Amino acid sequence: MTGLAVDDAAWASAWRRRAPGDKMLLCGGLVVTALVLPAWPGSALVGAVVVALALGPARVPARTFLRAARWPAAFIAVGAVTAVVEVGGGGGPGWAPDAAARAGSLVGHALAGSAAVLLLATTTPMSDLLPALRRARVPDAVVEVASVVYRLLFVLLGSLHTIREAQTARMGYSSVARSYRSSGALAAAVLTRSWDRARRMQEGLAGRGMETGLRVLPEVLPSSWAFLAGSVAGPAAIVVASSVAT
Amino acid sequence: MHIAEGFLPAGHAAGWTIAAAPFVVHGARAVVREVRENPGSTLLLGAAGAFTFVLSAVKLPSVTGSSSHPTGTGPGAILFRPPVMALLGTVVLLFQALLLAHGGLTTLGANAFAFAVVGPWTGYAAYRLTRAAGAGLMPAVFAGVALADLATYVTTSFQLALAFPDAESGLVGGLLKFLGVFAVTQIPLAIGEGLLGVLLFRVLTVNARPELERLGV
Amino acid sequence: MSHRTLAARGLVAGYERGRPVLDGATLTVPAGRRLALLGANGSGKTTLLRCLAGRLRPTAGAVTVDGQPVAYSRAGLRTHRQTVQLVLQDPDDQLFSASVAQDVSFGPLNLGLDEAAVRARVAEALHLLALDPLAGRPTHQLSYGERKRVAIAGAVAMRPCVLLLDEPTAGLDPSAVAETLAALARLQENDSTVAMSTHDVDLALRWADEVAVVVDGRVVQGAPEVLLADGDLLARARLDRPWALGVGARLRALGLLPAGPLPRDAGGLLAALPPAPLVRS
Amino acid sequence: MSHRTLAARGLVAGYERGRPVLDGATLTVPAGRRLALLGANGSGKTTLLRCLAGRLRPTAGAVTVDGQPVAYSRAGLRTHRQTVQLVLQDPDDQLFSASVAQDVSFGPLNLGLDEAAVRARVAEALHLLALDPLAGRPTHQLSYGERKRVAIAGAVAMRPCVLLLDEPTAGLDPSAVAETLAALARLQENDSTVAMSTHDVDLALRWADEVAVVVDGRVVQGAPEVLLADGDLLARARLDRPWALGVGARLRALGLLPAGPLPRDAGGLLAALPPAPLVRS
Repeated sequence: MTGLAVDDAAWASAWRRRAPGDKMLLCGGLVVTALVLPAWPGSALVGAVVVALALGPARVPARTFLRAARWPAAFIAVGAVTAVVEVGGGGGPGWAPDAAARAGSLVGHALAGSAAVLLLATTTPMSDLLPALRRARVPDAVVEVASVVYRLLFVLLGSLHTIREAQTARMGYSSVARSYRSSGALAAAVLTRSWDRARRMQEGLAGRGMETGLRVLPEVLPSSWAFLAGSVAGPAAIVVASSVAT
Repeated sequence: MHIAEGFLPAGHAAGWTIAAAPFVVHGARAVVREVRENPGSTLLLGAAGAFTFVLSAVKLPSVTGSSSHPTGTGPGAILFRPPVMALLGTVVLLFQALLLAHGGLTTLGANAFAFAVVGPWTGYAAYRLTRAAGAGLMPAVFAGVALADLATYVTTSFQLALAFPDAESGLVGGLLKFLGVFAVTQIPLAIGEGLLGVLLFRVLTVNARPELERLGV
Repeated sequence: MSHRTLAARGLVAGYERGRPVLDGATLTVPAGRRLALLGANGSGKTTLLRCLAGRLRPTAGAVTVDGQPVAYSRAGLRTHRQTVQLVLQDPDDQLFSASVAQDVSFGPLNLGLDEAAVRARVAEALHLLALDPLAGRPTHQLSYGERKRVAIAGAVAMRPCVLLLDEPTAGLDPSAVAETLAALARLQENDSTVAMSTHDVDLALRWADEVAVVVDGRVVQGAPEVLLADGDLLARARLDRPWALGVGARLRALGLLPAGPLPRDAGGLLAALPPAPLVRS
Repeated sequence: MSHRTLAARGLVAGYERGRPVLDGATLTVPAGRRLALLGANGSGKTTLLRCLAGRLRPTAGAVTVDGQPVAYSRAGLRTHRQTVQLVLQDPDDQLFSASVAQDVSFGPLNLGLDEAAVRARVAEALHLLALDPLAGRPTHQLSYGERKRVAIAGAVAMRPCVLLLDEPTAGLDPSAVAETLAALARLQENDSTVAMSTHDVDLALRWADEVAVVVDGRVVQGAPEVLLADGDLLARARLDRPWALGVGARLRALGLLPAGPLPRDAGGLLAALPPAPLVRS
């Protein structure tokens, strides 16, 4: 499959049929909570709640969630270490006086925030989120371009993988110089494919009456009062718990 | 490297969002105008955005054996111009945040400023200046694409330094630290992305001359 | 929606290296009958379909619906597209939306229908193509055969009087071909006239009421059992003779088949042949 | 280059929604014989071919060449790729150079051959695929069938011992199918063992020395006239019975066919049937 693991998880999630607005409220609340509370215990609580929600009721595969979290984790680790290393003063680099506390705080906020965004990403397909942009007064044309990006992404990723596989089989990546030449040809092939696709799609859609835009009827995903209440109560409870603890 | 969700203090995240906004809005206006004049361009612009996303998934072969990914915005800046790339780049960053967990939502503004504004504008400026200096297409493409990559990471380093100045030496020290970690290591990769750009355009000049002419390259 | 007769008279269209792909093509898609458009790759089948669907304006000749020529004005084309829909071979050229139901809703929305009417059309089209279980699935997770049927559903939701399909069975396995043909039969019952292009002569013989063979930029139209037995025509068109006609003719000459039209497929042939004698034990 | 025996034992590979696509697949591509790999879309034919070509590493089981298991090291894969080449179905995802000759030269150049050797290989591959007149043409100007043959030529230029083809005839018209099969016959004579996947049972019956049917993640391999007459197996594999076997069996029961293997296509059947009685004038 040429699918992206996070996208596959979103379409298969137990929360797929929940209203995107509900999930945005929940995850947005958790992101903000993770950012504004002290890392201990606030962000830690947020992180725990997010992981519990993702692996529990939302039924996101643990493997997908953890693998996706590796990317932000790598950045956060490198970034946090760099932030707390001290280069000024004499005697070369050393740790800042409060390095451990600062790094801990930075890592806590960032990991919890990233996890909360990942919860949204692994439960809500892009195509459910884009209509929300329209409600946020982003122009239709922009939302439509974004939705075409989403569809063509998979078509082009499919081409990318197949072409690269064909090049590899014909020894196209057997040295650095060959790898460069193959990658250049690969990029060019994907770009020209994307142009051809767009042109042919244009004809296909004109045949279906396209005149001004690419309007489609979004699915009806009803909002749940219980979920909304939980989305407000959860972060609020974390705020209370955090302030009691500190 | 995209700045991860939650890494920037709230004030910085908001500040960079405000800084990127005019460029992205300007790009959105350009896109709206283009689509109003020619409805079919929605598909071409979507294809350009999808290509930018996919280009950043191409593994950049590196001499050291490890490999990294290009930013993907340099060729787009030359082909589709920086205003459009400001918007497409932001859309791509949103997709990267939500499909690949690269970057984040509160840090989208900061990342957009580096990847979709400074990178494409620097790259495009380098491309135009190199051409104006009488150089051929390929040296200009190399300069444009490599500098778009490098400028992106210099900007990221600056953003991080501003948020986390060095305890002793302040902003300058912080900048040196983050440049050392995020930009200096990027120099070979920027050269790599420049080379990839040249190879890409070399194939395009043979395979897709009419398209290049239409895009005014 | 009702069956309509779509026709082309003397079409000249689609220049390639200085020569027109179609050079005086005339054909009729008779209301309510199944027409198979046969031709080798590159013969001009797709060009002809694009002309019929109003996507390509011929440089000479006319396309008519129930005898009325198509007007190539904005309004005329709008009307024509509501009457005639074309589904191209590659489904990825037509599916632009993330989910199946959303994609199918595109056409009806462009007709300016209200939401309830659009939802009804989407449900109807998905049902006719037996795609109901896939309504909420993402387009990019579907198999090739499923994507082909979604592309057809997108056209069907426009409720066309005539539905044209370019190679709807190419690349499909036997069970997917059977599903597609069953869906086309439901469409025909639902008052859409269906025509398809193919280079599969066996399929054309067993499916079509009439065939039209594209050869040298022109079209020869007639009954399947006549045209597909015409060795000279088939050779010019670079097509094979359907096995059932060759084998059937011999078996008839051998006195093994009853009078009447020759069987069109293996099932028909086996039914028409005398039963196997009982094996003595 | 010489015929080699490629085999797979107990392959488990290609997870899709938690279940492996292949789950204990075992098959042999015997040196110098034509193997047709049959299966419905989505049955795992392509996954199996990708494993055999070393493109996908199975999670269990082994791929062997003349009994030696493939090593999944850099060097091992390099050797394997020179032995086994795979051509996928869609030529557009395999052609990436501007002109036909350039595209075909990609592999030989990567092998580090000198210019003269590369030219010789390109000329040989183009000649085997009957593409010589197209050498200088841009790939995007070719017909679909021609592009498919160029993709094959690109693999042939690597001089593989075993050439695997995924649906080489899908979407081709009869004359292009005939050209492709003729090219494959030349390759076989030129000491490349050829195997292809298809869901066209009639083609498999007339082309293959052996067939391997992919069903429920496993493979059943045997003689075409045996496996393709096995109604139970074909139903499980969602495939049709070739018409020639059904019709042939009935005609044999009717005493119209001589002893020996049943004819495999229309030509063979007509040759085996008694001639038509002379028509009295």
